[in-house]
Amino acid sequence: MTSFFTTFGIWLSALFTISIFSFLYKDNPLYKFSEQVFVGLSAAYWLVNIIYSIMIPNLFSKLIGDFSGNLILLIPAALGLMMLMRIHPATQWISRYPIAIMIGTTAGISMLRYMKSDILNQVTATMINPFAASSTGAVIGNILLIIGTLCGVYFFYFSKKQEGFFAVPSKIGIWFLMISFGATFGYTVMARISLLIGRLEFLLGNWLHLIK
Amino acid sequence: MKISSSTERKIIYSVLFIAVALPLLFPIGWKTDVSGYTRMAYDLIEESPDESVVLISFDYDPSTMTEIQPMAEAQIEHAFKRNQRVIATALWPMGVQMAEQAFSSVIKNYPDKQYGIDYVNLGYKVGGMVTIQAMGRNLSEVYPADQGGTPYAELPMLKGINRLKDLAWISSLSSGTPGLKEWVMVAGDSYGVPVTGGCTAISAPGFFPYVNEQRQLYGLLGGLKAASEYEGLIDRIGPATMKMDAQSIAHLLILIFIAIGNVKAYVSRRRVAQ
Amino acid sequence: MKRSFPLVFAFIVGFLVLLAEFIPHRPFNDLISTLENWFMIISGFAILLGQISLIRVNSQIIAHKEENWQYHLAGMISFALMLIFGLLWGMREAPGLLGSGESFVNQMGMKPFDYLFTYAYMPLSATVFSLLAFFIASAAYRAFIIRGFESNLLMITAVIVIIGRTSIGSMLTGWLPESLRFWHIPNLADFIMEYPNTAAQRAIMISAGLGIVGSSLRIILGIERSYLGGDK
Amino acid sequence: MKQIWLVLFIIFFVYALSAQSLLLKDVPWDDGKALELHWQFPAVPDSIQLSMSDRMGNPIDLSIPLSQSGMQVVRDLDPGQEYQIQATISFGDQQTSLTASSKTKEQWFYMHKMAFLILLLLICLAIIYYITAARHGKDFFIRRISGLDSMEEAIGRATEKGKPILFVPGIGDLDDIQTIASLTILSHLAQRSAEYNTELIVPCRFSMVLSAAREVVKEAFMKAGRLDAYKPDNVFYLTDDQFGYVAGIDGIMLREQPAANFFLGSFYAESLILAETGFSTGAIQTAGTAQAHQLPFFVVSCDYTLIGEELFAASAYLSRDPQQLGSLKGHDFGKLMVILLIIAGVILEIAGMSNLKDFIAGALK
Repeated sequence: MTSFFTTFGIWLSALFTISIFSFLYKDNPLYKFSEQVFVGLSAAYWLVNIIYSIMIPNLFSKLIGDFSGNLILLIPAALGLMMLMRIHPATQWISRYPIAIMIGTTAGISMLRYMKSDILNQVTATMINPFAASSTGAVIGNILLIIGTLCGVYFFYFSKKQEGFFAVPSKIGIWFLMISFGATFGYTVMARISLLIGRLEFLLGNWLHLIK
Repeated sequence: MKISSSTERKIIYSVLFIAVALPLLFPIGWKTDVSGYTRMAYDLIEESPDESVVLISFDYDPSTMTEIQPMAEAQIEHAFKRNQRVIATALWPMGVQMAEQAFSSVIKNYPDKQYGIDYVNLGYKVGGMVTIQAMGRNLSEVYPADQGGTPYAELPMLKGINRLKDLAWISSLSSGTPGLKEWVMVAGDSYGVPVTGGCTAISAPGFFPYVNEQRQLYGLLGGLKAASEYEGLIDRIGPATMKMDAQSIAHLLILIFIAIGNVKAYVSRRRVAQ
Repeated sequence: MKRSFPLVFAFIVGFLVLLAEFIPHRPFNDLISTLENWFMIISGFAILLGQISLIRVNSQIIAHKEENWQYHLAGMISFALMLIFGLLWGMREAPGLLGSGESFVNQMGMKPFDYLFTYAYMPLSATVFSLLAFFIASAAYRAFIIRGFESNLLMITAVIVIIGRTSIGSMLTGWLPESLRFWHIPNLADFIMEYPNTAAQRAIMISAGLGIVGSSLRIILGIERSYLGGDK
Repeated sequence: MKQIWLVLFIIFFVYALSAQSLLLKDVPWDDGKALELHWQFPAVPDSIQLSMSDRMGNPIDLSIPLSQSGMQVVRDLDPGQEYQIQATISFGDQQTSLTASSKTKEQWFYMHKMAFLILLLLICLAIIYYITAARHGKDFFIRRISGLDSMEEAIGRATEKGKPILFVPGIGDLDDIQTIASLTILSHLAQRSAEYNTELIVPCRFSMVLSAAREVVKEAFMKAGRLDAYKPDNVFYLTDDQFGYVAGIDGIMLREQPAANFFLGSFYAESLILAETGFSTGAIQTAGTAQAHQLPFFVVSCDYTLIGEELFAASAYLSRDPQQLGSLKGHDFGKLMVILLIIAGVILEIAGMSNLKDFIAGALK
C-alpha cells in the first residue's frame, strides 16, 4: 500500500513536470512560478549542504572537539567571514584577501594540471608510430589522428598569414573540427532525447501507471 | 498551404512527444552493439582484484540523472559482483542524494551487503580540483566523518585506505564541472590512480582524447546508450536498456526532420532562383 | 593599497603551489596540504555568499514590487521552507537542531527536507533540460540546413553518429560480411569518435589548455586583476 | 664429462646460494617517505618472515610475495629516519636470516618532472616576454579572423534595409573572459554602427554586464563623434533566468526582425534556440564561443562562426590591447612548440626511438 504522502509527492512531481513543459506552448505564469520555486529550493539545498557537509565536519566539529589542537583553523574561518563582507559595498574590499587566496591557489593548480593533462600528455599521446597498429583501419586512423591534431592546433595559430601553402593545414584543421562538431552534434541530440525519455517515463509510469 | 512558424513548432513538438511515448508503452526490445570505450571501462573493474576498495564520485544532479543514474547502478552492481568495496563521494551537493538512491536500488539484489563494510557514502565536498588534490594526500582530512557523522577511522572498510593511491580504481560520473576532467587531471595524471567514468553524451566527445595509450582515462561511458551497453555486459536488465527503443525511434525522427527541412529549403531556394 | 596586498597574497599562494609540484622536500607539501584544507573552508563561505546575494536580489525585487515579483515571492517561500526543514530536522543521515524528525520519517517515509528534494526539486531540475529535446527537434527541421562543404561534413558525421549510436544502426548494416565490418555503421561511428573526433578535440584541448596556463600565469603575476572587481 | 657437469652444477649452485640478498635503499628523487626493498634468493622460499622497524623499534607492517626475486616499495615512512629489516627465509627445513637497513632521504627535485618543468617554464617565459614587448609598444601581427568579415557585411545590410543589429553578449557574467572578449568586439561593432547610423540592440542577462555594455557602447559612439545618436535604452537588462533570457531575445528577433545577429560570448544549452529563431528570420548571423559543445549548432545555423580561441584572437585583433595581444602571441609560441614536438616525436617513434616521448611523459629511466 502506498501512503498518502508518496501519492501526494508523485502528483506534486507530475504537476511541476507539466508546468515546465507548458513553456513549450508559451511562457506562462505556471512556468514562471515553477521556475522560481526551483531557484528557491536549489539555493536552500546548497546552503543546507554547505552547513552539514563542510561547515560542521570540517570546521565546527574539529574546533569543538579539540580547540587548541585545531587553532590554525581559525585562519580559514576568519578568511571565510571576510569573504562574507562582500555583501556590503563599504566592506567589500576586505573580501579581496580571501578571494586572492582562492584565485591564487586555483590559478597555480590549474596551470600545473592543464599543462600536464591537456598539453604534455596530449602531445605524448599523439607521438605514435601509426604503422605499428594491427589493422589497416587502425593505421589509417592513427595517421588521421596525427594529421588532425597537427592541423587542428595549426588552425588556432594566429601569428601566420594563412595564404598559399600555409592555408592548407588550416583548411584541413577546419575539416577535422567540422567532423568533430558533427559527432558532438549527434551526441547532443542523443543526450537531450534521453532526458526527455526520463521525464516521459516518470509521467507515464510512476504517475499514470501505464508502463508495466 | 502556409503554416505559421509557431504552429509548425507545435506540430513538431507533438510528433516528438508521441514518438518517444509509444515505444515506452509498447517496448520492442532491439539489441545494440557494445562500443570499445564501454568495454574498456568494464574491463578495468572486471580485472581489479577482489576485496579492493574503489571510489565512485557522484558529480551530477537530477537534471541528468536519466543518463547517468543507470551507469551508477551498473557500476555499483559490478563492483559488488566482484566483491569490491565502494566509497561514494560527491563534488556536487546533489550527488549525495543520487548516490543514496543508487545504493538503495542495487542493494535490493545484494541484501547481505552492509553499510560501512561493503560501501560507505562519504558525501559532498566543495572545492573541485583542489579538494581532489587534498584527497590524494589524506582522505580523512577531507572527510573527517561520513554522512551520518561516523568518524572516518570507525568505518571498517576504510582501514588502510589513507589516500587516493590506495584505491583500485576511481570512477567519476559527471555532468559538468567539477567532475571527470578534474578526476583525470588530479587522481589520474598526478597521483596515478586508474580513472574511469561516465558522462552525459554531450560532454563525451570532449573526453575521448583522454582515452589513449597514456591511460589518462580507462574507457568512458558516454550517455544512455553506453549505460545500456554496460548493463548488457553485466547481465542486468536495467533502466537504460528499457529506454533504448524510445531513444532509437527518436533519433530516427530527428533525422527525418532534418531531411524534410533540407528538402524544403532546397525547394524554396530553387523557387527563388527561378 | 587595498588592491596591491591581495595581489601579493595571490602571488605567494600561487607560487607556493607551483614550487610544491616540483620540490619533494619539506615543508612545501605540508604547506600546500594546509592550504588545500583552508581552500575548502573558504569555498564553503564563498558559496554561502552566493546564496545570500541571491536572496538579497530576490528580496529587493519583492520589496520594490518589480515586474513578476509574485513569482520571486513564491521562490523565497520555497527557499525558506526548505532551509527551515533542513536546519530543524537535518537531511539524510545528518540530524538537525530538533533531532532527526522520526515522526515525519514514519509518516512521509523520509525527512521533510528530503521529501521536498525528491518530489519538488528533482522533477523540476530533470524537466528543465528535457525541454531541449523539443528545441532540438524543431531546430533540426528549421535550421540545420546544409550549405557548402564544411557544414556538409558536419551533417554527414552527425547522421552517422545519430544512427550509429542506436539499435537501428546495428540492424541496418548488421548483414555485412566480416571483411566489410569497417563499414558497419556502429563501427564507423566508433572510428569517427576514436580518430578524427579525438584529433580535433585534442587540438581544442591543447589550445584551450595553453589559454588556461596563460591566464593562470597572468593571475599569479598580478597582471590580470579583474577578479578583484571594483574600481578600475 | 659427467664430472665436469657435476662441478659446473655445484659451482652454479654455490653461486646461486651466495646470490641470496636483501637490500634496502632510498627511493631516489622523492619526498623521503619511501624505501625500496630488493630481494634475491637461490630458489622460491617456502616461507618468509619479515620484521621491519624504525630506530625506536616501532614495528612497520610489511609483507612480500613468495618469489625468488623482486622489489617492493615501502611507503608511509618518516623522512630522514633509519629503518631496518630482519628476514627469516626457509627452504624446506633450512633457515637463513638476513638483515638490511637504510635511511630515508628527501630530495629537492622530482627528477621525472624535468620535462614538465622545462616546457612549462618555456611557455611562461614566452608569455611574459610577449606581454612586456607589447606593453613597450611592439605591434605584433595577428592574422585576419575570417568570422569578422561579417561585420562590414552586417552593417551594410542593416543600413540598406533600415533594420537594427542585434548583439547578444552571451549568458556569462563579467567574470567570464568570453564575456570580456565579447564586449571588446561589441565596442568595435558599436563604433562602426554609429558611423553608419545603424541601430544596435544589446540585451543583457546580468546587471554587471549591462553596465559594462552601456559603458562600452557609449564610449564607441563618442569615438565615432555621434554621442547624440547614443540611446542608452537600446542596451538593456532582460532577466537573470537562462531560458527566460532566451525567450526574451526570441521575442525581440521576431518583433524587430534585425538584419544581423551577433551571438558572441559564453553560451550553453540555449544556443540552439537563438540560432534557430535567428535563422528563421533570415538575418545574417555571426556566432562565437569557446564552449565546444555549442559550436555545432552555431556552425549549422549561422553564416559565420568564431571557433573557440578565435573569439579571443578577434578581441585582441580589434582592441590591440597589449595584454591580450602579448598573451595570444605567447600561446602561439606554445602551439608552435607543440606542433614541432609532435612532428619530432612521431618521426622518432617511426624510427623506433622513444626517448623524446619518454622524456616528456616523465618515464625516462
